[in-house]
Amino acid sequence: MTDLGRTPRTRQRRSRIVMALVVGLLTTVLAAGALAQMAKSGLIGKLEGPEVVTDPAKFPKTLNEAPQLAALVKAGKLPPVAERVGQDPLVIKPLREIGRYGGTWRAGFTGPADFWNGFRCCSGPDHLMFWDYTGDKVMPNLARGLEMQDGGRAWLLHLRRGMKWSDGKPFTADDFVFWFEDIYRNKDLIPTPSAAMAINGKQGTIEKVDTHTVRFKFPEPYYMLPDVLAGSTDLAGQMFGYRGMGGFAPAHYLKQFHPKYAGAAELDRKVKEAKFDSWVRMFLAKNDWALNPDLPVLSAWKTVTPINTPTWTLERNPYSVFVDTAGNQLPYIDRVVLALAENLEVLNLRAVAGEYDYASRHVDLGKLPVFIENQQKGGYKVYLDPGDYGGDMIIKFNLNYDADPEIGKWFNTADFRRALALGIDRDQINETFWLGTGTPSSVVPADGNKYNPGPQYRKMWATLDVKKANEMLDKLGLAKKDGDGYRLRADGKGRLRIEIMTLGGQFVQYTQIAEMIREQWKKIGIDLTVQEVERSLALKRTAANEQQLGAWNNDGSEHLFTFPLHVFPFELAAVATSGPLYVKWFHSAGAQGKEPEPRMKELMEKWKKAFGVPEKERIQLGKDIWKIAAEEVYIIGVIGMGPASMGVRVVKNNMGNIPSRQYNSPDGKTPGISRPATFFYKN
Amino acid sequence: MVAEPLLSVRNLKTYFTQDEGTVRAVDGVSFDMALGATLGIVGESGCGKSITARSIMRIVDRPGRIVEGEIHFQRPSGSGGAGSMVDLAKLEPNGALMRSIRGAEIALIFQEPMSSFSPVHTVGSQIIEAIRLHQPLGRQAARERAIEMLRRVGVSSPEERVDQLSNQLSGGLRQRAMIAMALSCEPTLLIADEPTTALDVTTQTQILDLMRRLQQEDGMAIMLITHDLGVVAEMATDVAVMYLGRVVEQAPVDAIFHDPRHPYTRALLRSIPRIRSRTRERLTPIAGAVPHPYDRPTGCPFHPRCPEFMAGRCDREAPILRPVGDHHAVSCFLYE
Amino acid sequence: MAEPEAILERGGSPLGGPTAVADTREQRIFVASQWQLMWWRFRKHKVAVASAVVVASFYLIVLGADFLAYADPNASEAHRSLMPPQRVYWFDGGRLSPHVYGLKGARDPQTFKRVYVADPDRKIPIRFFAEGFEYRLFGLIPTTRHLIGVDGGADATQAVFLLGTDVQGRDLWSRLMYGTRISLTIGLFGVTVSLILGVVLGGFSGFYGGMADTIIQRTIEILRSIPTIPLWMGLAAALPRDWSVLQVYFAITIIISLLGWTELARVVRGRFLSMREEDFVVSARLVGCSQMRTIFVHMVPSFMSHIIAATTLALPAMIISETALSFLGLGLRPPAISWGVLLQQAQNVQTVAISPWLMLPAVPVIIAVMAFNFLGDGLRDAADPYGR
Amino acid sequence: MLAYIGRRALLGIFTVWAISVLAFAIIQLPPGDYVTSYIAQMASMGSVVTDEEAQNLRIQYGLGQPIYVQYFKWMRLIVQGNFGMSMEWRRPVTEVIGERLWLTVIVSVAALILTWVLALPIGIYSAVRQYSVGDYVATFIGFIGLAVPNFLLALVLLYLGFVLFNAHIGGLFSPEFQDAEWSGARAWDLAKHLPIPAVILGLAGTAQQIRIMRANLLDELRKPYVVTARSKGLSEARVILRYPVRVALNPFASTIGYTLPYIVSGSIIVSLVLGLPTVGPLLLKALIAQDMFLAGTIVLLLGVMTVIGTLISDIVLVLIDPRIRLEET
Repeated sequence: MTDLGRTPRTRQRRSRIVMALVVGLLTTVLAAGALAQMAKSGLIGKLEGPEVVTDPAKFPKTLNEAPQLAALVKAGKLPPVAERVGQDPLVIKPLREIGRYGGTWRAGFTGPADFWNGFRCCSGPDHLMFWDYTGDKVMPNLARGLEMQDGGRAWLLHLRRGMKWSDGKPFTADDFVFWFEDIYRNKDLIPTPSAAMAINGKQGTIEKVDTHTVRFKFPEPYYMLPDVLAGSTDLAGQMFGYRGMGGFAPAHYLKQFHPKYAGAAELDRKVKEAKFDSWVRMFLAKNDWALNPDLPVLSAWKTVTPINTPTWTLERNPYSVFVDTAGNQLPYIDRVVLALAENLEVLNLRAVAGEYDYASRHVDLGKLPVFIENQQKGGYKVYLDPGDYGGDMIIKFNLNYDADPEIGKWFNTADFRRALALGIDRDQINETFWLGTGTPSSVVPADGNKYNPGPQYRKMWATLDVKKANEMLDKLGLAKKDGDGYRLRADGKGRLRIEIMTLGGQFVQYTQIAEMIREQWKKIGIDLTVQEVERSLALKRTAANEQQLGAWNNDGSEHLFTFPLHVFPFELAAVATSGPLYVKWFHSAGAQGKEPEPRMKELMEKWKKAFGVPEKERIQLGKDIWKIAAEEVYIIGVIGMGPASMGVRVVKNNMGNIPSRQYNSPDGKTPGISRPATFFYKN
Repeated sequence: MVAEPLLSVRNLKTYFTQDEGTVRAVDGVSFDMALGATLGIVGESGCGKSITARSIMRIVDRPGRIVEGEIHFQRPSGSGGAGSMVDLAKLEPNGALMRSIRGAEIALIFQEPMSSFSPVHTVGSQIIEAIRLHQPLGRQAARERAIEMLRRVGVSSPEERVDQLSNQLSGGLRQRAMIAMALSCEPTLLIADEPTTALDVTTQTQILDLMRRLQQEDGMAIMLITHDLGVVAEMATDVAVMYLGRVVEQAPVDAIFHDPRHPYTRALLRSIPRIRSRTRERLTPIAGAVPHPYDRPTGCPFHPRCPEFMAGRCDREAPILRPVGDHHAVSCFLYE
Repeated sequence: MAEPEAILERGGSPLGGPTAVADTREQRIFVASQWQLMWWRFRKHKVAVASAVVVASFYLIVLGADFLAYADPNASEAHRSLMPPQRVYWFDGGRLSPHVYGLKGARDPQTFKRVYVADPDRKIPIRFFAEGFEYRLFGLIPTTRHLIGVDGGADATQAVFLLGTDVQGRDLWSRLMYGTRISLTIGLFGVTVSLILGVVLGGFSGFYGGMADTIIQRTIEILRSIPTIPLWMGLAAALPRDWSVLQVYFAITIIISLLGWTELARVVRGRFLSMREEDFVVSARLVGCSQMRTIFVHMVPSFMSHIIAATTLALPAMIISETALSFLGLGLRPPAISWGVLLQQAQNVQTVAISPWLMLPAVPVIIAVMAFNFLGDGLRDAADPYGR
Repeated sequence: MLAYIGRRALLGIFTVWAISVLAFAIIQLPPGDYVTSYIAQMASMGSVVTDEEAQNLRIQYGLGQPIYVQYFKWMRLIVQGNFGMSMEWRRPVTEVIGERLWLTVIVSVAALILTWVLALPIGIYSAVRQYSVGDYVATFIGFIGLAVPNFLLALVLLYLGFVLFNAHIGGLFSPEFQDAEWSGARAWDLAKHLPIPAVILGLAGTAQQIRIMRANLLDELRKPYVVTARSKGLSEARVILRYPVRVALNPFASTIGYTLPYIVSGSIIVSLVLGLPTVGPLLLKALIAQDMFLAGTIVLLLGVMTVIGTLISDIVLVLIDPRIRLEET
């Protein structure tokens, strides 16, 4: 080196020392562990949210409304707010403060398939009952109350007096009867009755008691009904109207599209006019909350330009029954505009650029650094809402796999499953794909969850222990290995090859993670093949029992009973299955399919039983179910309680009543559970 | 012969320099042309006839260029005083002066009558363009001139032809049209490069007659480049025989045909059916073939094929063109 | 004609009706110089020559991918996720001993980026022909030698990452080497297929003309009227998705070439048409050569060159297509490694914003496409001076 | 001449028909149908679709019948000017495509024009000055466009647009104009969004065009009529421009037809990345969701556009090249 070279070199050295120090610091931080890190980052706050006020004493005496509505009232185009809301408003105590009216909530969506986007943000939520912000407690919502009778065989649903549809027509028991008799029971509209309306496979009924009282009746005790009404089930309100579900429907409007009320000829004409292939298609389209602007709704906002246009716009429902504690009719925000984003990168980049006021759906955890980096520029703040479910990523063993008996045999061997679970280096995966924000975990839900069986189950069979894993596999009779160190099949048909099926383009990068696991399982001599497929094929293969391992997440499983399909084989149409034959067996009450092994059977029995017992017992059953799940490892938990799916929240600084952390769950319609109707613009 | 020639080429050398080597397409050509005379230039294909012509027109394509020599051309009295001489070799190929000479005072017609007109422009427009380029005429006037020219060259109903595309005309007509275009500006020198090669015999004679007639009318000189000695015999007053880029013999037409000196000339004559020949004598081809351009022989380029080859002489030094009679010059050691 | 080549042309002159002896000799000159001249003309095209070298070296990479790679392209390691390319220090205290500094990395709790800092005290020497993972050179000779490597091996702290790493901490350089292998062989394979299709159909339609010609031409026209991407998407989507990577690999190339042949066919046909009329072919026919002989002895010589040129020009299209398909998620899929796959994984905001080096695979794509194009042009220009 | 154009038109119609078949086939290729993918979608959102429900859906959508039957049903609809219902968008296909088609055309044409503006001069120059430095530089620039993977380029430009100019991310309209009525303001807004896509698309096509122009011109430059023109004493520039270039333009014009599909195809990818409201992303979604009428119609329309493009170029060719007029009439 020349003399010239020296000075820069010394400078380099100095800067290096500094950097070394930085690293030292960082490593200690890392040692302090993920949680400490989160705390430092301040991205995860404490769980909080608005509350429903049930004590009439605390109800506001007078009601106010948005200025533009007031103007309409003055103009005589709209009845006064008191009339519109009715005698029993749904009072919500905003998280922090009483907000101001006005503003447009800008967000993005990805097309007509993305209707959940609107359900979650803007449908009210219009459930009859709904969760409080902890996601554990069921509170009255559209219904004023739910009263158990006859040991859970009947439930009285009390509606709010004077409550109206968005077109001003009263919302009464008739809307339930219409739904039940003319929609739910119409074979064309609903070919298969819903499990939500049944207890132990026996269907219930809905009947009118009086204008404001409805009775659900079931042949056997159905203690679970409150949760079912609160959760994202077939009785979850209008959002499932597009499938003819919901529990109620605007009779006065829909009758004109129903053959029973509109004459066949007349209806036929309408169908032709609207270019539909059948009256069923048309009816369902008309009953689609996201698609039909004319459909009377009960949600805080209503669709004005439908989801199948470049911008899905919703505007305040003038008859909204929601009010804040000061008597202001909710929502505060006038309009919600969801602009079509042709692809997720564009959507995310728009969020980065601060073009959205509130975004969590489709926001990619992998881009977290980019979001943080641009907080100032974009004028937003990033929050993380880790889910309460145990698996942002889980791996399901198809226990019914029989195309290759050897493989099937191993899948049904608990220790084999456990060994594989021990072969996964979850810290690596967490660091790489969750940027350290997740928690290595078994499938059991967060410790706070009421069904959580106890802390010891978090790490059960969910730690990296290559040595033990190898021992277990050797013991099972898989000791022989080939030249490349992979274990050989017991039947001498060469290497033991296992295939995992993943889906691309999801919130979690299953394929890439699976690739990493493939590398990790080399150390325990397991040869994994990663097979990325697209949805419809995945479905075909799971239904056809062709899947070996399937990667997915178990979000929703924190509500074990209303969202069971990732806890045990419950649903045929699943992108990852634990055993299609078990599903058949379960639903046909043993008539078809394959009888599960004892413990699985036990798990299923407990689940069924829970619907018919009081909450206390149910919680115990829930704990037991999770215990079995964790011990038997039917499903490998990889990373849980992470923000990967819709847990990265980007919110403009000028938005008010934003929780620093919210309950992240499809059953809670997050952010619905934080009552977006109470969000507002500070300026 | 006039004292002062219309065109006198001196030691003209046009080379194509390429990576493969240098092709001496024209390698020291010298000859004179008198006003109104007709000089026939003969030789096998590729002996440099065409390049010579193009060199005079200064339209040699890249990478060819004139490396040496002079091309003295006497401009007609009309433009720039009587007999003002210019050395074309010194001019800028695309300079204003050269362009004002090219097409106006020296015109060119050549082989491919099929493709020498633009396929997408009417014949007329192309002639008119030429006319208006060199003469102060309006559209209409130029058009009439073009029609008149076409009539002169014997194109029937020129009024329609003028608006037709070249590929609507027969080969003969096209060549006539070419001539019309070439002569439209009354050049003093017409270079005809194999004008009839591509035509059938009858058309050939028609075209040749036409050219002769026009020459009598306009009195321009014609440089007739051809490999067809028959044509030369009919048309030319003087003849220059070229071989591998050199003039090996130049003489009045009779001298060439009755008293050829250069062995190559003799070989040439022997290789064609003699016009007006009584006795039936057999044709003898020239032994061997034209050498590859990149390995041209040392000394006299013809020596490998020469019947009178003098070892130690012809293959060492290159002979130069020296007079052997009045207006008769040969480059061969036999005549020293 | 002004072209010096014209001097060779024997047509027209009534002179020197060649003797038998002369004939064979000239024949030789003629044939020889056909290629000789092509080579001369090609040489003139300096860039083309350079491109030829580039292309050649690319295919050397294809052959020696695993030798040039120094890390297992699939070996992932969280603690070296998204490492930027390392700086190589060539000298150590004046004497040549290329080395890199060991990197310490951690995730910044504020920005959530992984931060790496070089530790000057830990020099990691780069060894040439070092030991590495085992592979078979040219698929034959088992060896563990690699062009470069370090003593440490897989250990995260003891490794060199010339081009940095991807999210999973896999070495980009090594992945690039393997990607090159696949992408360029796909190109070759694809081109061969469309070459066969193109030459056979094009030749058929050009040589025989008539009905066959019409049908083939219409087919081409229709194929070309369909925007290629949807066609790919349809066809690619039709592939059984449970096919192995290898099957997909071949299927994709075939799909690409199914659409790629039209251009070649057009060229071939054009050549045949123009050549049918050329004197030497006509005369060959008149002399009564069999059609086979006509085609192969008389047409092919000048014809081959065009095929070569056209082929070379078809290759870059193949490469681009491969990347495009992968981008649409219809081409090769991980764990296969190809330029397309690498680029597809770089196709996201965080890459552009935080780890731009992951876009490096675009560079070889660009270079290769350019090189093939220039090479092709050079060949074509050389193949026929008149640029037909 | 009319006869000629008529013939071309007929051929075009035949082509369109062939495309319609192909289009339909393409959509039928992937396993399963719309219902399958619909169920998959439901399932991944935790909703249940039973086999009976699936069957119903299939019947309602008229799936399940043999393919050719479906094809003819589709054809019959189209003949009546009704392209059917989009299953996913639950709207008439024509409405769904609506504006997008025109935006596609606009983007493509903008790109096409850009391509020519670049390709013509470069092509001419590099032909006249073959092997000169300029030739190399020019073609080099041309090829860069071809070589750079345009989806990556698009993303980078998108990001830079945000970082450097704080530009609105992607799309062809600013939010306020998203679905406003057509107006001067909206057109201007569109114009402002056009350059990036046009450049990305245009560059990709340029190399091809340069090559064509260059080759044609090299070809023509050797023709004797150029010598003729020169020997008239025309200036070099005039010789080149008036004759060989003029002739070389003809085959060039005939490439319009083939350039268009090339660009439209490219526009699909670029639109995806830039999130342009063209038919591209729509098509991709439709194909994945197996929304057959939508996908089919789009492919068909793109095909038709191409055929029209070809037809136009044929007509242009006739107009500018008298030779063809002669042969064909």
